[in-house]
Amino acid sequence: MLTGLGITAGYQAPVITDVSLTVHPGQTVGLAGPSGSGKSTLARVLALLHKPFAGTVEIDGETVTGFRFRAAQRTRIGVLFQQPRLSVDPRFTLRQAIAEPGGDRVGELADLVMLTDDLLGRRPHEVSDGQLQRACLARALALNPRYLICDEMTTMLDASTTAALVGVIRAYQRESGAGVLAISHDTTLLTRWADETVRLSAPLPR
Amino acid sequence: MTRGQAIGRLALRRLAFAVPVLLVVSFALFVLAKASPFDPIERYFGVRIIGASPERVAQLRANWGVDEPVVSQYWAWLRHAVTGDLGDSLSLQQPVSAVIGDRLGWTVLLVSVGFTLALVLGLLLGTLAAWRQGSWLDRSITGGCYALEAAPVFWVGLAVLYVFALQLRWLPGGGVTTGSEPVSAGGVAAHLVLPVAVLAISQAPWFVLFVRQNLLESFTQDHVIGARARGLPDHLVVSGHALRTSLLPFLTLLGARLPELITGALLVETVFSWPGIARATVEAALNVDFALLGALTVMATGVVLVGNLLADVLYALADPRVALDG
Amino acid sequence: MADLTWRSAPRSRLTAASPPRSPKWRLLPSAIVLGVVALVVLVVPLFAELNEQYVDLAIANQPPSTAHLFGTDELGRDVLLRCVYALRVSLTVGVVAAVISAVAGTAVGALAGSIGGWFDRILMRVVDAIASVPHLLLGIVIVAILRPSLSAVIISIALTHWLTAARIVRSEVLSLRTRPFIDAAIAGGASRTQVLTRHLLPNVAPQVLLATTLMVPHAVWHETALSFLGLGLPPHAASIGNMINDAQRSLLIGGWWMSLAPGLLLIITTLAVSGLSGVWRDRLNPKRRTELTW
Amino acid sequence: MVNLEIDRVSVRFALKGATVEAVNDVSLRIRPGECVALVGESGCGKTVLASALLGFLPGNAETSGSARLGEIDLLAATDHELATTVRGRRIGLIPQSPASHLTPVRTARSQLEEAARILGGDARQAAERAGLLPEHLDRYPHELSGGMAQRVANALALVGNPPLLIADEPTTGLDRDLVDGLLDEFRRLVDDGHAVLLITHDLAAAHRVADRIAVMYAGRIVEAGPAHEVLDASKHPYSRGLANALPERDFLPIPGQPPLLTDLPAGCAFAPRCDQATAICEDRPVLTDDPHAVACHRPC
Amino acid sequence: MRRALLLAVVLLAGCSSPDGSTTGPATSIVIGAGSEPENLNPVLGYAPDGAAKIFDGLVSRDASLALKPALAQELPTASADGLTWTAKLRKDITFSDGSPLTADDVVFTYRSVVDKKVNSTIASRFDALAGVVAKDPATVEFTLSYPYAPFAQQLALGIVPAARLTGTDINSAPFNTAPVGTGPYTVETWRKGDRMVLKANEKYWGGAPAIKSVTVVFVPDDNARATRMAAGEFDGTVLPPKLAQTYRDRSGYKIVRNPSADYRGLGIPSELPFTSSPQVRRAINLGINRQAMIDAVLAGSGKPASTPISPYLKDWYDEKTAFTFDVAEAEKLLDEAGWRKGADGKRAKDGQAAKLPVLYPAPDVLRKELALAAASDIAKLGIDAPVEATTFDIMLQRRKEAASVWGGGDPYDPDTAAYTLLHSKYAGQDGYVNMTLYKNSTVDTALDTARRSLDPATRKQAYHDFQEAYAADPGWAFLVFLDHTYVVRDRWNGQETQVEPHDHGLVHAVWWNLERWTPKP
Repeated sequence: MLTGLGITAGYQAPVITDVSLTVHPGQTVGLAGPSGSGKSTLARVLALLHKPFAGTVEIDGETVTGFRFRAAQRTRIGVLFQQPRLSVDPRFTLRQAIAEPGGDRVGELADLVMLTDDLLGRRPHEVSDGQLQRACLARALALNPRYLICDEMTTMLDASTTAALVGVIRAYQRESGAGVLAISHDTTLLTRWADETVRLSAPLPR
Repeated sequence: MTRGQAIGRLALRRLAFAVPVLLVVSFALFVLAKASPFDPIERYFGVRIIGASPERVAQLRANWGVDEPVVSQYWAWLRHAVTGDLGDSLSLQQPVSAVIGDRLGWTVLLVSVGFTLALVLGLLLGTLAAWRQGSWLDRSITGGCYALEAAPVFWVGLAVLYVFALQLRWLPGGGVTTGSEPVSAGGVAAHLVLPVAVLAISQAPWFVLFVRQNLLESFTQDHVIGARARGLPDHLVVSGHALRTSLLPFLTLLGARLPELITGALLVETVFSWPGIARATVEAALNVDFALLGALTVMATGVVLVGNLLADVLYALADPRVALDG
Repeated sequence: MADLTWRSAPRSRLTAASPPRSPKWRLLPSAIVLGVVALVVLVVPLFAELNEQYVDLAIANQPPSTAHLFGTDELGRDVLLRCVYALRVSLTVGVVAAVISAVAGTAVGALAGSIGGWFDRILMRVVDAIASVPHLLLGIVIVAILRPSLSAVIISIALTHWLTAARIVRSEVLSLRTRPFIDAAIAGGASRTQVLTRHLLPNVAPQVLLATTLMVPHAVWHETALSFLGLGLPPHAASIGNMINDAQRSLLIGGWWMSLAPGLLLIITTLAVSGLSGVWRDRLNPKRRTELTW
Repeated sequence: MVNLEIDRVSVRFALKGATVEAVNDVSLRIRPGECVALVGESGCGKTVLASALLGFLPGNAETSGSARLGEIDLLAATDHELATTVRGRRIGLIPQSPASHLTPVRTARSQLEEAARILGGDARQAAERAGLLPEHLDRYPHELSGGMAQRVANALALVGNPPLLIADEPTTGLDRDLVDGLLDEFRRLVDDGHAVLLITHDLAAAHRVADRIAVMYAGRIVEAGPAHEVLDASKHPYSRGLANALPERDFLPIPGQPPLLTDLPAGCAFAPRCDQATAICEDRPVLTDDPHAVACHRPC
Repeated sequence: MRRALLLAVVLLAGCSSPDGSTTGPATSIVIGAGSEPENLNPVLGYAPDGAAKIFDGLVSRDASLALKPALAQELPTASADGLTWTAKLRKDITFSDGSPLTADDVVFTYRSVVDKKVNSTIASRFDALAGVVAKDPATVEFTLSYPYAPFAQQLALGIVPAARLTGTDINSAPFNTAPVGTGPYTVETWRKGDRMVLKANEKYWGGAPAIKSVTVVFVPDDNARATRMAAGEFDGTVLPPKLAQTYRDRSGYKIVRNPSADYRGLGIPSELPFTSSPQVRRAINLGINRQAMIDAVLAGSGKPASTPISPYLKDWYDEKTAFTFDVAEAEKLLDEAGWRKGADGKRAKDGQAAKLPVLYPAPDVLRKELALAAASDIAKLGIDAPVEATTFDIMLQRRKEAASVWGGGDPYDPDTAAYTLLHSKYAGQDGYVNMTLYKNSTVDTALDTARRSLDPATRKQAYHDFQEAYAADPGWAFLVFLDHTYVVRDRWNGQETQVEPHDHGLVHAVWWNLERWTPKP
C-alpha cells in the first residue's frame, strides 16, 4: 500500500495542503484536477522526489524517512513524466536510457513497450514523443516497481499510443500486482483506466 | 508588497552585499600590495636612490610608516576612508581624493561615451547582421567582429593612432588638449574621437555578436512566430518582440561587462595618454601606493557592483517575470 | 512522383537559417591554420634553436628579406623565429592557464551547483566579489607580487579566469538539476555520485571544454596586455605581447614589420581557435527542428 | 469569403544525408462556415502542413503543389506577401500554448492594440468578443491563467477578422473544461462564417467540433469525410484503429510503429501495421474523390 | 540609425585640424616631459642641481657648467681649512609673493634638508654639512665636518621662503605643489599626472623671460610622447635617439643632442668567484663592443664609458684609461685567469662553469637592450650569461652573485659620480652604494684625497690616479654615457647645449635656460 497522509507540500509556498491518498497493490487510482491544483506536486512527493513540508508517505507499511537520494524505498516506485523529451538525458540512446536503472533486461523491456532494435539505437531527438515515452515506461518498469506513478503521461500522446502504453501498464499490473497512480486532466481516460478517481480541487486564487 | 518595493528591497540587499565585498577586496589588496616586491621608498627616491645613504632611507621608511604591520596600515586607511579622507597618495604626493577628483571626470567621459557608442554599434550592427543573416553584410560584420575580438585593444589602438594621428594627421594622437590651448568642448571632442572609437570598437564586437546570436535564437521562439502569425510587419516583429526579449539577458550582462570595460579603458588610456583614472591606477599598482591603489580598486569594484545592481534593477523593470526574492 | 516540381519555401529574414551550410568554410581554414601553427611551434625549434637573449646589433632593423622573412627587430633578432617562439610561449600560457582555470572552476562550480544552499551562496558571493575587480587590475597586482615570469602570468590568468568556468558549470548544473531526466535517474535509484558522474558532469563537460577553448584566446590576450604594460613575461623573452610592446617604437619610425607579424599571427591564431570552437559549439547546440520534422 | 484549396501539396526537408518527406500529396478543401479537423499522431506531418500554409517552414524546406486562398497561392507567395496580406488578415493562427506565443515583457493589451493598429481591427471589440475584461488585458502573459491566455490568443487571432483560422494543437495540455470552452468558441466562429482548420491529435476534440475530419498518416491523408462518418464508420484501417483506441471506445492500440518519414515504404505506409494488408498494398493507394474519401486498397 | 550617424557627424565636425601650425609670436611653449617631479619643493629634493625655473640657488651654472653667482653676490668661498664656506646674498631679490629674500631663508632651506624629520631625498648630498647660520641678513655661513671640495656645486639648490614653511609639516605642505620661489617662473596650475602651466615672473631679478607661458605635459611613455609630438601637440620633447631621428628632415624642427654624464653600466660582483679576479673583469670590459651599442641601440647618440668619469668632465677625464674593444685580448686574459674553453666553447675552471647572470630592471627598455647586447658579447667570450628581468631591489639583493645594469651620474664633479659607487667604505652597506662590493685601496685613497683637497691640481692628480687604478681593476663594465636627445620646434633663439646629469625632465634638459630664450622674429 502506497499512502500519503496529510501531505502539505510545495516550493516556496505550499501547493497542496493536508492531502491524503492511498494506492493499494493491484489497484489503479486516478488523480484528476485542473492545472495548478497540485497533482504533479503530490506525484513527486509520492514518488519520493520531493520532500513535503508536512505529512508522511508510507510504502507497504514502512514510513518513508528520506526523499530523493536518501529514500531507502526508492526503487519500489517507478515514475513516468509528462514530457518524455525532457525526461531522457539527451546524450543517451534509448537503449542506454532503458538500461540506466541498472537492468540487464533491455531487450525484454523493449519488447514489452514495442520498441524495435532500430529505435533503441537512436537518441531522443531522433524519435517521436510516443516512442520516447515508450522508452520511459520501459525504464520505469526496469526495476519491477511495486507502484507506478504516471504524471500526465499521455498529454503529448495520440490515442493509439495512449492505449498502447496503458495496455502495457495494465499487463504489468496483472503480472506483478503493482499499484498505479494515474494522473491526468483527461477524465474520460481516467474513467476508463482507473479503478477509482480522486479529484484535487482548483487552487485558491492568489 | 508592490513590485516597486520589491525592487527597492533587491537594491538594498545588493547594496548590503556590497559592503563586505568592498571590505574584503580592499583588505585583500592591501595584503597583496604588502607582499609585492615593489618598494614605495625606492620609487620615491627614483634615480637618487643611488648614492642616498642607508640611514636616510631607513629614516624615510620610519617617517612613512611603511614598515608597520599591514593590518594597522589597513585599519588606519579604513578609519579615515569612512570619514571621506582617503589619505595621501605616496606615488603622486597628493591627497587621494584630489588624484581621483582630477581624473575621474575624464575617465567617466571616455568610458561613458565609449560604452554608449559600443552599445549603439552593438545594437545596430547586431540587429543588422541578424536581419541579413547569411548575407555578405552579415558575414563581414561577424567576421570583422571576430577579428576585432582577437586583436588586443592596444594593438588596435596603436594601429589607429598610427594611421589617423601620424600618417593621415586627421585627429590628435593623445591627451585632451593640444598644447597650451585651454580645455574647450571642441578640443576635447577632437581628442576624444580616437580613444573613444578604439574603446568602442574593442567592446562592440562582443555586443554585436551577442545581439545577433540572441536575435537569431529569438526568431525561432514561439512569441516571435506568434507575432509574425498576427501579420505584424517584420520591422515591428523585430523591434517590438524579438529585440525586446533577446535584449533582456543583455541587461544583466551589461553589468558583467563593466570590468572588461574598465580593463579596456585602462589600456586605451595608456595608449592615448588620456589623463584619466586608469593611468593613475597603473601607476598606483606599479608603485604599490597603498592609499591610491586601495581607493581606486575599491572604487572600481564599487562601480562594478553598482553597475550590476543597476543592470539587475533594469532587468527587473524590463522583465515582469523576474522573481525578486532570489 | 518524379514529376513534382519543388520550390523552396518562402524565405523570411526572420526564419531560422537553413541548417548552417556545412561548417567547412570555418572548419577547414581554422584547422589548417592551427595545424600549421602547431607544426611550426613544435617542429621549428628542433631545427632552429632560438637563444632568446642573443642579439646581433650588426643586422638590426632590417626589413623583410629572403634571409629574414619577417625582417629583424631593433636588436637584430629574426622576427619570424621570435614569432614562432612567442606563439609557443603565448599558446603555452593560454592553454595551461585555461586548463587550470577550467579544472578549478569546474570543481568549484560543480560543488556549488550540486551542494547548493548556503555553501552555494557563499561560494558564489566570493566569485562575484573577485569578478567585481577588473581582471587586468587583479592580474597586475598578482604579477606584481609574484614578479613577472611565465608562472606568474599563468597564475595571474588562472586566478582571474576560473570564475568564468565556475559560473558556467554552476549555472549548467543548477539548470540540469531541475530537468526531469535527473528526477528520472533518481527515481531509477541513481545515487548522488551516479547522477553527478553519469548526467551532470557529462552534460556540463562540452560546455566546459568549449569555455576552455574560448578561454585560450582570452588568456593569450591577457598575457599580451600584461606584457604591454610591462608586467608580463620578462621583457626580453619572446612573447607576442612583448614583441608588440617592443615594436611600438619601431612602428613610429617606420618599422611596420615588427608589430605587424606578431599582431597578425596572434589574430589569425586566435581566430582559428575561436573558429574551431565555434564549429564545435554549433555541434553541441543541436537545436534541430525536431518538432517540425518529426 | 473564399475557400482554402489545398491541392497536391508536398513538403520535404533536406537533412544531412536524408530527405524528410513530411507531407505527401495532400489535397484538402476548407470552406467558409466549415471546421475541418486534421487528425493524426505526432510526427505525421500535420503541423508541417500548417506551417507551410502560414509560410513558417524552415529554410531547408521545399514544397510542391498549391494552396490557394482566393487569388493567392500560399505556397508560391513571398514572405512579404504573406506578411502583408495573409497572416492575421486572411489567416489567423491559434497556437498551441497561447501564453508562450505572447511576448513576455509586454502586456496583453499592448500586443492586442499593436495588432489591431496594424491590421486595422478594433482591439476593444476583439477583446470583448473573446470574453476578456479590461483588467485582464493589463496583465503580462505569465500572469494570465490558461483560460485567459487562450482568450487573448483568440482575440489576437481574430482582431484582423481573418476568414480562415488555423488552430494548431490548441487543446494539448488543457484541462477538459477549457478544451470544451475552446471548442465551443470554435463552433461559434464557424457558425459566424469562419473557416477553421483544426490540427490535433485529440480525436475526441475533433469529433466534437469538426464538420469534416481528415486523417493523416505518415505525411498523407488516408481518409477524409464528414466527422461522424470518419469516426463512426471509418473506411481506413488506421482511422478505425485510431477511433478504437479512444478510451471511451475500445481503448485498444494499433499495433506497431509509424514509419520514419525519411524512409517511407513505396506502397501503403500503413500496410506493415494493417491486419487487412495484402500484396496489393505494395502499390500506393490513391485518395478517392468522394465526399468521404479514403486512400486504401481494402477499405473497411 | 539616423541619430547615430548624426552623432558621428557632430563628432567629426567637432575636430579641427590638429596640425598645430600656431601663428603669432611664440611667447608660449608646450613641452612634453618624460618625467614628472614628485613635488616642487627643493627641500624635499626638487632640482638640487639648479635650472629649477621656479627657484634660484645661491649659485647657478652656465652652458659650460661653470659655477656663477645667482642669489649670491659672488661665488661662495671656503676658508683655508675647507671647513667654512661663506656666501653673501644679493640684496634686491624678492620671492614671487613679494617678500624679500634674506639669509634666514637660506638657513631654513639647508637646515630643513638635513632635518631628519623631513623626507628629503637629497640629504645625503649634505653629509658633510655640520651647520649653517646667518651671520647677518645678507650673509650665510656653512660649516662642514670635513673638507669637501665640491661643496660649492651643492649650492645650486633652490631657496625657499622660510615664512611660508615655518611651523608646517614640510613633508605634506601645500607649498610642495604650489610653491613660491625667486625664479623666472611661477606655477599657475599643476594637474598631477597631466600637466603643469608656468607663467613668467615679470619681476624676475634677472629680467622677465620672453616666453611668458610654459606648459609642461607629462607623458612618461616614450612612444606616446613621440606620437603626440608627431601630432603637433608639443613644441619640444625628449625622445629616445631613434625616435628623434625621424625629425631629421622635417622642416621647422631641430634635433638637439645634449651630451651627458648619465652613464649606464654593468656592475660586476667582486665577490662572485668567477669575477673576483681583476683579469676576468678586465676581460669582460674588453669583450664588450660599446660602439656597436651606441650605433644600434642609441642611434649614435652616446659615448663609450669606461669609468664613471664622463669624457665631458674634460678637466678630470683620462682618455688613456678607456677600454678598447679587443676580443683576442679578452680571451687571452680569461685563459690566463684559468678559465679555459671546453669542447662546447664554454669556459670553466676546476669543473666550475664561467657564469655571470645579467640583471636589468624590467620596465626599462634601454637597460634591457644594453643588458642583452652586453650579455651577447659576454657570451661570445664563452661565458654563460643568462639575462634576467627583475626589479631594483632584487638587483640589490643579488649584488654578490649577478651583474646588473645600473645608471646614474652627474657632470659637475667626479666626486658625486664616483665616491659612493666605488669607495670600499660603502661596500656591503645597505642601499644603492657600492653595489658591486668593490674594494681597492688605491682607489679609496685617490677618492678621499680628491674629495678633501681644495687644490685643483691635487684633485686632478688624484682623479688621474683613481682612473688608472680603476682601469687596472675595473669593478664595473661601464657601457655608455647617453646623449639626451630632444626634438624642438625651431622657433626660438637662445638654446644652448649643456652637459646634463642623469635627471632630465622639467629641469635641466634642452630648456635648462628657457628663461633666456627669445622668439624668432
